[in-house]
Amino acid sequence: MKKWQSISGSTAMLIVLGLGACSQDGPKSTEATPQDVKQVEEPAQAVSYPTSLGEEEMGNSNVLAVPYAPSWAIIHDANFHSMIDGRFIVFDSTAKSHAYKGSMHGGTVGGIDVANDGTIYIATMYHSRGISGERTDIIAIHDPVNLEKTGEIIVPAKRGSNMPFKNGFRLSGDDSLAFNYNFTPAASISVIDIAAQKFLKEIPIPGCTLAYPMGAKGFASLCGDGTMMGVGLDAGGNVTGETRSEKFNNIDDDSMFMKPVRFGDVLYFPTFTGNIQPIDLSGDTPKPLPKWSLVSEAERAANWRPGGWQLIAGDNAGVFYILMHADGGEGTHKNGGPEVWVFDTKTQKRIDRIELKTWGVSVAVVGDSLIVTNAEMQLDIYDVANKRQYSHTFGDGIFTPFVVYTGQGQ
Amino acid sequence: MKKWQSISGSTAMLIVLGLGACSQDGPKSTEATPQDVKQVEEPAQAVSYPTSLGEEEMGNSNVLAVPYAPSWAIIHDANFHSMIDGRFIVFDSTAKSHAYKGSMHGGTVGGIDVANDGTIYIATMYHSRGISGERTDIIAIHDPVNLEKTGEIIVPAKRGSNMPFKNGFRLSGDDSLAFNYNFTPAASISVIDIAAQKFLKEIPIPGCTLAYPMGAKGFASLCGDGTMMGVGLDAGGNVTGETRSEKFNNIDDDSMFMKPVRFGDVLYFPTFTGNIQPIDLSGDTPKPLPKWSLVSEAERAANWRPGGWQLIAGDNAGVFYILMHADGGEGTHKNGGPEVWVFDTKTQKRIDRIELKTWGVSVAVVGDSLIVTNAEMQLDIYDVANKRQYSHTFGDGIFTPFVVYTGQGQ
Amino acid sequence: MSAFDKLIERSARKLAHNTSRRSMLTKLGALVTGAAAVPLLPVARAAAQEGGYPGVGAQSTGNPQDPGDPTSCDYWRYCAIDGFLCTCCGGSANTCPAGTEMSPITWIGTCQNPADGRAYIISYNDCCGAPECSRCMCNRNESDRPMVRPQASNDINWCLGTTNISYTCSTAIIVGVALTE
Amino acid sequence: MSAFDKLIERSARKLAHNTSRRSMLTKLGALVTGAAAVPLLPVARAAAQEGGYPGVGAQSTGNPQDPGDPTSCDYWRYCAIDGFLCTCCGGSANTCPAGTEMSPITWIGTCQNPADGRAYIISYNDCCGAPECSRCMCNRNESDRPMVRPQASNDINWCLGTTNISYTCSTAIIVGVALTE
Repeated sequence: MKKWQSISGSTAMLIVLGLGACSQDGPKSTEATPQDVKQVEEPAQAVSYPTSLGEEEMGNSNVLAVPYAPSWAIIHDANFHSMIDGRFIVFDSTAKSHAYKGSMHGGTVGGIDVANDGTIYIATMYHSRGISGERTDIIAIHDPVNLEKTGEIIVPAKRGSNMPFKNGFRLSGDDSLAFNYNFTPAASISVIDIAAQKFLKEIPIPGCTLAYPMGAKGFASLCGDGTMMGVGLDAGGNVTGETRSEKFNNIDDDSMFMKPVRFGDVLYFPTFTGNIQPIDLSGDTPKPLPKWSLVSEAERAANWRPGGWQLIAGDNAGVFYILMHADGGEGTHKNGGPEVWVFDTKTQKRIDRIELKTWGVSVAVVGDSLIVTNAEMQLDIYDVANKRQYSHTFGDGIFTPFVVYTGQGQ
Repeated sequence: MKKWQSISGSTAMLIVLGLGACSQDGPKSTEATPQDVKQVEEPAQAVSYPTSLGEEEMGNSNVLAVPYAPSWAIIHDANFHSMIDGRFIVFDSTAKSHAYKGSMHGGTVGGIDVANDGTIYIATMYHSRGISGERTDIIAIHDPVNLEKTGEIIVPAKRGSNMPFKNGFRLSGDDSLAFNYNFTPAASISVIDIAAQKFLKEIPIPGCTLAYPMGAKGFASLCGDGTMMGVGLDAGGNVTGETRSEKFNNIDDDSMFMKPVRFGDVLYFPTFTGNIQPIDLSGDTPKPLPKWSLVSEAERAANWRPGGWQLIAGDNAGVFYILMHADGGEGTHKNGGPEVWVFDTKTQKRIDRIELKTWGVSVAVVGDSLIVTNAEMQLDIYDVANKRQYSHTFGDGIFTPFVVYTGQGQ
Repeated sequence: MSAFDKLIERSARKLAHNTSRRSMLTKLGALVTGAAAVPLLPVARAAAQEGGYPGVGAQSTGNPQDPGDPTSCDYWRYCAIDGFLCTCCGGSANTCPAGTEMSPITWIGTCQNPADGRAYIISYNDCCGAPECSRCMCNRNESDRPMVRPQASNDINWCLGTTNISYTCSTAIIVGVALTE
Repeated sequence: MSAFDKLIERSARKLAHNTSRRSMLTKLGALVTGAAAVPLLPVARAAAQEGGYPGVGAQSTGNPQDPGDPTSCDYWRYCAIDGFLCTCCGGSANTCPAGTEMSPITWIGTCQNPADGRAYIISYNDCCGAPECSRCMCNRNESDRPMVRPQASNDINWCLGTTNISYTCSTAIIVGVALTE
C-alpha cells in the first residue's frame, strides 16, 4: 500500500479542510436596500486608484424583513416540465432591481398559505426516488425571515394531484387548522392542527371538491350536483355540523370556475359565459346570492368571456380583475385573454378595461401591482396606482408561474 | 351524519371504480414498426364511410426489441434547471418518425452503463424531500425491454455531484463490477458486485479523479500531479495492485480533457491546445504513448482548438470526431464549435472536416449517426454513411442533453 | 348514477373485460356532444400548429378515415386533451410507451372526426410511471369542465390506481361513437 | 502543499476567523494569472450579453472602482464562474440569498478589474439549500481546469460541507489582489 503514501496531491489537502473548516453560522446581513441603479461608467483605460478593492467577508446570507411589504408576492412555479421540482418564489412586485428575494421548494404541485404570524405552510408530496418509491405527503413549515424549512407535518398520502388551485390547501379562518384536499379518486379533506403540528382527521366529501374556509374553523366545498356543502369543525377537527346549499352551479351550460375572488365572507365565482355568482359564507350554510353579468348584451353577442388559469384576482376594497377574451365558446375557458376587465362588486359595474401588453393567462393583485402571468410564462407588472399602466416585467428562472399569491398567501 | 347519505354525486361512483377496476397487467404489444409517413388527405367535406372507426383496446403498453438496433442511443438529459429530475431517454437516431422510445429517471446528474446482457445500470442520488432530507445513493437496475426499474443497489452516499462525465460511473471490463466515483471532497471509488447486486468496497484515490476501466476488473484514474494511477481488483473488490504512470498531463499549460475516446485498450485524450494524448491501459500500469497534434502549424497559429462538453466521440474502427473552434484561448475549452473534425487514429491524420448546421457543444457516434448536441440543446443527426451530411433534428422535451451514449452505454 | 358514471365504469372495466358498450355510448354521445361538435382553436395550441412540434417527426395512422397527424395538437382526437402526446413519447394514440402503465380511469371527451363526420367518445387515459415525457405539450378543452365534475376534467393527474402515480403522457382512445343529430 | 491548497485552506478558515492573507495572495496571484489576464468572451455567454437577462433588473455596486452590472455575465468578477448569479437570486456578489448557506470550500479564479487594472483573486462560493435559482445562468472559464484539479474546476457542485448539498446559486467574492507584472 505504500504507493498511497506518495499521493500527496492537492485533493488530499482539501479533504482535511472539508471536514474541519465548515462554518454554518456565519454572520447574517439584512439585504442591501435596492437603490436606483446608476450605471457606473467603465473607463476605456484603467485610471489610477491608489488602493485595491478590499477583501470581502465570506459566509454571509441575507435575511428578509418581516412582515413582508405589501408589494411582496409569492410565485408558485409548479414547473410543469419537471413537476417534482416545483418552487415558491418570494419577490417584490414593484422592484425593478433586486426583485427576487428567495425561494422554497414546492415538491409536486404544492399549495401554500401564510398564517397571520407570518409562518409559511406548504402542502405537497414527495417520492423517495423522485418519481417512484415511497410517497410521503407533508405540510412543510418555513420561517419567513430566512425561508428555511423549520419542520414538517406528515399527512395522509392522498393529496390531490392536479393543476394548482389555491383552495387545494388553505388555513382556516382563525389559522388554527389547515385543510388539505385529497383525491384518490375518493374526495376528502385532511384537517391539520397548526399549533400542535399534527394531522387530526380525514373528512370525506364525496362528490365535492376543494375547501373554501368558512367561519373560524369550517370550510365549504363545491359539489358535482351543483350545490355547495358546508362543514363545521371543532378544535379537534370533529365535524360539528354539515349543511348543503340549494343548486346554483350549472356545470353543463354555464359552469362556475372553481377560482373565486373573496371579499370578507363573500366569494365571487366567475362562470364560463361571463356571469358572476356570489356565495355568502357568513352563516353555517353556503348561500348563493343573485348572479350578475360581466358583459353587456353586445359583449355577450361578441362572445366576450372570462378565461385563463387563475383568471380572477381582487384588491382589498371590493374591486376585482378578470381576464377576458372575445370570440369565446366551448373549450376556450382556459385560453386566457388580451384584456383584463376591472369590476367594482359594490356597483356590479366595470370600472376599467386594460389592454394587456402581452396575452395573459393568470392574474394576481398584490399591493398596488396587477401581476399578469403572460403567455410566455413571464410576469408583467401593471401599476394599479398609476392608471393601471404597464410598469415592467419580471422573468428568467420561472417556467410555469400559473398562480401568484400575495405575501399573505391569498 | 345523514346529510352524507344524500350525496350520491358522480365522484362517489368513481371511488368504487378506482378501488376495484384497476388492471395492472394489460396485454402488451410490440411497438408499431415506424413506416414512411404518407400524409393522409383531409377531405374538405366528410365523405361517406359506411362504418365508424372501431373501439380500441385499453391498457396496452409498448415493449422494445432487444438487443437495441445499432442506431439506438441513450440521451442523458441532466436537466440543469431541475437537476433532481434528470432523465435517460432511449431514441432511434436514424428514425425521422417514432424516434423516441422511452425514458428512465436519472435522479441528480446520474451516470449510466449497459451490460453485455442488455441490463441497464444507472448510478444516481436522491433526497427524501426532493432537494433536502435523507440522501440515498443508488445503482438503479432497468430492464431494456420495458425500461422498468427492477431493483436498486444502495451505495455510500458520496457520489460526486458534478457535471455529467461518462467515467463517473462505469462497469468493469468483464461486467462483474461497477465503479462509482465519489467526491466529498475526498476522492474514492465505490466498487459494486453486479451479480450479487451489492456494494463491496470503497477504494480511496486521493488526488485522483474518475474511473477508466482497465483489464477485466481494474480501473485507472487521472491524478492532479499529472500522472495516471492503476488499481487492480479481485472479484471481491479487494485491491490486488496499484501502479502509477509517469507524468504526462500538463494541467497548467495544455491540460487534458478528462473525456477520451476509447479504441480497445487505448484511450485518446484531447488536450486544450489541440493535441491527442493516447494512454495504453493494456497492462497493469497506465502507459502514455507519444502525443500527436490535431492541428497543423497554420491551424495552431489561428488557434484552432478542441472545445465543448462531450467534445469527442469515436466509431468502432479507430476514427474519432472532435468539436473544433478557431480563435481559441484560455477559457474557451467549453465553448463548443462550428465544426467537427474527423481523425483516423491509425494514420493520425484528419480525414474530414464537417461544417455544422448549428454550433455544437457535444458529440456522439451511434451506429452510422453522428449526433451533435447543438447550442439550442437539440440533437442534430449527421449521416456518417452519407458523406457525413446533416440528416434531421431530434428535439422537444429535451433540455440539457450534454451527453449521449450508445445503446450499449458507451 | 349518471350516464357519465356509467361510461367511466365501463371504461375501467374494459381494461379487464373488453366488453362492448356501443349502444350505451351512442346514447351518451348525444348527451355529451352539445356545442363541442365544431372544434375551436384555443390559443394555447396556436404555437404547436405552425408546422408541428420542432424536432418531432410527423406520423400518420395510414387510415384515411382516421386523418391527420397524431403528433400534432390538431389531430381530431385531441379535442379535450391536456398533456404530452404519447405519440411523441414512444407510445401511440392508444398505447402507452414502454415502462409505463395506463391509468384505468380518466376523463372523457367527444370529438368530431372530420373524415366521416361522426362524433366519437374519446377516453384520455394517462400513461404513468416513467419520467414526464415533456414532448408535444397539447391542451384543448372542448367539453372539459372544472374538477367539480372530475370525470370531465383534464386538470387532474389521472395516474390513480396505477403502481406508480407519476405522469408520463396522455393517450386518446376511441371508446365509442356518439349519435349526431 | 501547493499555493492553491494554501489559498483554499485560508479561504475556508476565513469563514470562521477572517484573518488577513494579503501577502500570500499577491504572491499566488502572479502564479495563477498567466494567460487569463485578458478575459475572452466565450460563446456560452453571448446571448446573455445582449442587454442582460430578460426580466432581470440591472444593478450597480455604486463604486466606480467596481464597475459593471453584477447581474450581467460580463461583470468582471465572473471570469471563471459557472452557475446562476446570486445577484439575481436574492443575494449579492458576496452574499447568499435568504434560506441558503455558503459553501466553505470552492474554486478560485483570477479576474482583471477593468477600472483599476488590478488582477483580483475571486472565490466562487456556491450558495446551498434552497431550490435552484435558475436565473442568470453564466458560464465563463478563464483559468478553469478539469476536475483532476478540483480547486480550479467549476464543473463541481461545491455544496459540500453544507447542511444541505443542493445547489442554489454562485457568488464571486474578492479574497485578494494578485500582482500584475
